[in-house]
Amino acid sequence: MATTSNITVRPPRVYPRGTCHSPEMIADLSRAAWEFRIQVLRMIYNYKTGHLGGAFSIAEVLTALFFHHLRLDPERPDWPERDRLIFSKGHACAMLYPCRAYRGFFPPEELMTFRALDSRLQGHPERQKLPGIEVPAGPLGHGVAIGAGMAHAARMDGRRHRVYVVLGDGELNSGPIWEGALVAAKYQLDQLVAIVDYNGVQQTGTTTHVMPTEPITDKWRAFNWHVLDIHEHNMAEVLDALDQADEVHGRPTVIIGRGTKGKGVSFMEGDSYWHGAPPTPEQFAAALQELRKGAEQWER
Amino acid sequence: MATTSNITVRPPRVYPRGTCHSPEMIADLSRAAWEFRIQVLRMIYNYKTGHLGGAFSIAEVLTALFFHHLRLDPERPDWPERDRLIFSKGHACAMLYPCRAYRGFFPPEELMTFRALDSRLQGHPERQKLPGIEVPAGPLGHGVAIGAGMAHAARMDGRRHRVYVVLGDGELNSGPIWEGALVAAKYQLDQLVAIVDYNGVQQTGTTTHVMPTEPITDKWRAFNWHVLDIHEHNMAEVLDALDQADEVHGRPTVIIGRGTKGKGVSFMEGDSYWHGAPPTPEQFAAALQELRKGAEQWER
Amino acid sequence: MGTIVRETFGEPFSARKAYGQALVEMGEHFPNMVVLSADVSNSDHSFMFEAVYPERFFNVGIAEQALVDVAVGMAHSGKLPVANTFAFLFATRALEQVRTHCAYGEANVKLAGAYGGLSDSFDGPTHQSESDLAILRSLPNLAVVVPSDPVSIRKLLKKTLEWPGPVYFRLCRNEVIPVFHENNYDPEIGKGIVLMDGKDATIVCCGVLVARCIEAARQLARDGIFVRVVEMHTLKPVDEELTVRCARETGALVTVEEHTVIGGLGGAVAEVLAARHPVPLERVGVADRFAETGPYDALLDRYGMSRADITSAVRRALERKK
Amino acid sequence: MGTIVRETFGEPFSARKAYGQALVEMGEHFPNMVVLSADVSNSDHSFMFEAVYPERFFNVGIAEQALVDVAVGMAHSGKLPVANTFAFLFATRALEQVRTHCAYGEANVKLAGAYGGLSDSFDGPTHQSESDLAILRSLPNLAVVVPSDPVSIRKLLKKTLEWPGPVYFRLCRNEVIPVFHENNYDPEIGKGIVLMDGKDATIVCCGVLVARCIEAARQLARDGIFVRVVEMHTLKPVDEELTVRCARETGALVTVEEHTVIGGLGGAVAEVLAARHPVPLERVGVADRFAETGPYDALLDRYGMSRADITSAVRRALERKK
Ligand SMILES: Cc1ncc(C[n+]2csc(CCOP(=O)(O)OP(=O)(O)O)c2C)c(N)n1
Ligand SMILES: Cc1ncc(C[n+]2csc(CCOP(=O)(O)OP(=O)(O)O)c2C)c(N)n1
Ligand SMILES: [Mg+2]
Ligand SMILES: [Mg+2]
Repeated sequence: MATTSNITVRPPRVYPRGTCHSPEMIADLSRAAWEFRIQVLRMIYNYKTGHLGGAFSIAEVLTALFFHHLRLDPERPDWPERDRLIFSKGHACAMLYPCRAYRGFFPPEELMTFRALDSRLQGHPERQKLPGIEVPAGPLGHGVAIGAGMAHAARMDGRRHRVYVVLGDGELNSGPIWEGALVAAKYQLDQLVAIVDYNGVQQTGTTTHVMPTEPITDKWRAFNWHVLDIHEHNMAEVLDALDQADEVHGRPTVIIGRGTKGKGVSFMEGDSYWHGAPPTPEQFAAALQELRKGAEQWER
Repeated sequence: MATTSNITVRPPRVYPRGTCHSPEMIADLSRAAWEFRIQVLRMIYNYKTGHLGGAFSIAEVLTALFFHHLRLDPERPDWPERDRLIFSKGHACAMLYPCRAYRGFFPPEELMTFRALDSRLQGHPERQKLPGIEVPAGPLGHGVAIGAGMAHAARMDGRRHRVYVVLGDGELNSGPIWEGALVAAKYQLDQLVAIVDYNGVQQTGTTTHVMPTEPITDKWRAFNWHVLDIHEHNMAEVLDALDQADEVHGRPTVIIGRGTKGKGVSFMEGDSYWHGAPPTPEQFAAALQELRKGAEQWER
Repeated sequence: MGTIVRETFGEPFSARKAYGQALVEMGEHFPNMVVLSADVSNSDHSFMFEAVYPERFFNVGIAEQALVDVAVGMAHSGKLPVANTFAFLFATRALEQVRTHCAYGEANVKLAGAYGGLSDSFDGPTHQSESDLAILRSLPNLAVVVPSDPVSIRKLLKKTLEWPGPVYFRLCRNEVIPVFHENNYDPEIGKGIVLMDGKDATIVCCGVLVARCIEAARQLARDGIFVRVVEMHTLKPVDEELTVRCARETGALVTVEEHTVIGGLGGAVAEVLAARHPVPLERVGVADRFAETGPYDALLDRYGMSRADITSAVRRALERKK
Repeated sequence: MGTIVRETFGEPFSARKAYGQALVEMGEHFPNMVVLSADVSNSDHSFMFEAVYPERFFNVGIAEQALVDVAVGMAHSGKLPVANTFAFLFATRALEQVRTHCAYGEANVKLAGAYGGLSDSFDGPTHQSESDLAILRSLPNLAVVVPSDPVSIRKLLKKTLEWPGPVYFRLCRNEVIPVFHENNYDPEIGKGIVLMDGKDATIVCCGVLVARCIEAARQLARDGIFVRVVEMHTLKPVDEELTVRCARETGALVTVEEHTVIGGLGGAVAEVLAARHPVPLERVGVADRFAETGPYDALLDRYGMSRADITSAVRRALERKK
């Protein structure tokens, strides 16, 4: 059943927080994001189960976080001073796993066990199984409030680490998100940053069709968050926004990352069919080709 | 235990929807709102249990609804064309009961059984017990989504009746409110009107202290509601706002009613202690006197 | 009696497709029926209803609490709402809405819980529902119904819509084995059905495991052990009389459910027995833990619901009779 | 053994005040302890902790889902959070958060459920919690503890904080009767306590009804019926061994709880008996319905938990032994 695990990903370098965003670094990270998409495609194709669309759209953000912005130590996944990543849109974990694996948290060889019996790579992340997973995810709507709790605990302990929460735009339909948003603003938790994968599509259609989200920046501003509005597939914008969020004081920050669900494969882009469907062999081949082109454009 | 039921309330006339808001009508309704406060004070003092603060603040709004704006038939509480009232801040039902009783839904003599064993006037409203109660209330956060369901059903049936939802401002902390707000806006439910008793106090303190609500109009606007901003103890403003909401098309309306928790009794106003505490005999007497003065000022 | 169950089971058929088809069929029977989903209509298959009755279908987005409350508002306005989302979300995220307004407020909403038990196998434990039956069975005024095969889904959905109060209707995500003869299977809410007779012990079961129980009973019969098999499709109100009769007549019971052994069918039967006629009971199900990601059948086997688990539970129950 | 229970009960004392005092005391023992409430700190009495440790107290507003999730975030950051709100809100509104993050994610959060059972008597059925024990007992990995008097609240709160995983700790709103001798009462989570010995039947009880059970047992003793009384303060993990021993030694059991007779203490004991040692069981509690508004004691009596309900359940159980 499983195709053999032919690892093709060349991970990027790790650029510690503070590294100047050189063109080389941007190219390296951008290329890696495309290669991670290839890895994800293979993982989901392997057992014909998993969520492609929302994994593809979050590639640049996760790459930027893991290979540049987050302070982490793969040798010590429970290092108390680590930055926290709450991957609230847990269904898209097919992209989380490669980023963690190539960042050194577990062997990339394990990636192809995704969703198999006995795998540590559960269908949605499980913290007891995989080192570095802060909290389980799957049921949408938790990230902001949990992040608020972590940011608050950090402040109580006088720790400077930061808490990043990755949300879906459909996920913002969910009431608990807004409860968490109020709590984080009340306590002025400026160590907390939420990133919305604003890809315009949820499970059964576009957000316009299923549940309109606009005016999105007004919503967060009215809940007293600082708002940054960027293109999430533009690595330079992602890196800059993460830096800018570090400079905000007295309130949490949300980065609205405007992008495309299924990013990178023309026939998947913007189509909710690809939220949770696995590709056929032909679709797999076609997708692979497009993703390879995407990666190549960043080769230098 | 129970004091004898000395009914002192002189109910206002019923001014059908469309009646011009004459000074006489405004005075009559305003006076009645104060007298209902007296009734509520007696009811809560009787068994030393119930919620005074949030009942006092909603007096004018409920009086305006029951004696003017709502299309109701006390003889037929289940008349299909009736306007619906969803009293989402159910803890304040001590004010709902007198309005319903004096509007003819049940004998005012029953009011003094509030919260007694075997009473139809349960601590929070129960629809099976009391005619005219649309849904139970108590757990906060339901009104908007239930109202959306009712407004939608009305539209499907081509009925023109309207759905009014009364919310607390602390209640807006609750996630389900914002889920409902999104749904109502998606379906452009202009038969739905929410009224927020924006009295600045919740159970354990001011909203500023417990959970800041500002900028409140921005929040609702960002959720695509039409917003009206009024003083909820000014009967003329309440009546006008309800009329204005009838004219809004293509989106639901929220009326932010700025007012005072515990309105009418100086030592209760703005103090969260009076959210749920019953008065001592001395406090009862003092409160009664102030409320009587309030009513008298509208005598003519 | 033997004619309720097919001699040879049918080809596996998608339970959710069977449910979607049944929804469409009911749409014609019940003109006031409306269907709601919370951005999972392609999972729960209510999209099939949407395709035929777009004006009676509502997608409220990823907002399960609003899903139930909107349905409540519609129910109190004369509609007959069927709300759809994952079983675990009714049992947890929207439970306060279910309790306050369906159970206490008696809003006549039908809650169709998709992806029940371990059937959302690849999505893992958060999306599986190991405790939904225990949770929903504990609420006053709410009926709990678990159909088992495509025929059962269709017939019980109709009964559920006719039932005068709120019902939790628990569904499976995957292909299931057609067990029943269309013409002879005639379920009533609140009445268990004797599918096979036997004198040595009784298996009381529900949901997709009914097929496995029949197979287990047939296998035991080859070894000279004759087991009665009862489909208890309604967990609430549970059929007390039939349960007591089985205890009296067979002396030992085994419950089989795709659920934790705490509080669900096993709990319901244990309560009836303790109150009315104590006999040995073995409870087959998940051993009070979360499962994991993997193929559905493999999970059922690994987490205690294999055919061997059923037969050996029967043997243990027989042993305890002595 | 007799010295655990006072010969003469103490004067009624506010259970929530006892809890607030215990919270403050624990604040000193556990420096990493934090306390959260959802705009009901004057109901649940966590305001007493706030007064002493303002920097370790958080009021998240009327947002029970955030309450649990914020506590989860803190637990995973090395804090020991005690989250406070009404029992029914943990069991319903915030249940998905409890299941996903405390039960499945094993976040070490202590959930203190205020106003348990019918104790929020005047606020009525929405605010009472007739099903919380059944609901929370069905979740894997979560312990369920129900203290009964002021001494028990204090001692079990300490054990709850020491317990290595999440715990649901169910409290009462009102004045309760001090039953235990401070020095002799030494509860362990997961271990029932024999409060009175007897050979004819066993009453297994928890919460504020323990006092009534002792009174009932004393009264029955005057009629020559000798009942063992067991405080089962931990519903999960339930003390199976003690339950089986009581079944074996006394031959009939009665459970008494301030909860529906479905799925709670009665359900737990019924399951143990069915699995290990079937004997007659009578379950005293709320008869699967919602209660109403009124004085607390009047509700307990009217809804099936009077002293007479307890003694007659014991008599019925004895009758069934024959
Ligand atoms: C509370 C909850 N409801 C429903 C689901 C099922 N579900 C999984 S993903 C998804 C759509 C998510 O859309 P979005 O947040 O936009 O994510 P993305 O586009 O990034 O995939 C849904 C409805 C869930 N996981 N949790
Ligand atoms: C979901 C929920 N959480 C908590 C409570 C307890 N409670 C009852 S009233 C109240 C405060 C309400 O404040 P607000 O909405 O401002 O009402 P008002 O000021 O009009 O009394 C609280 C916390 C509840 N009834 N429901
Ligand atoms: Mg999206
Ligand atoms: Mg208020």
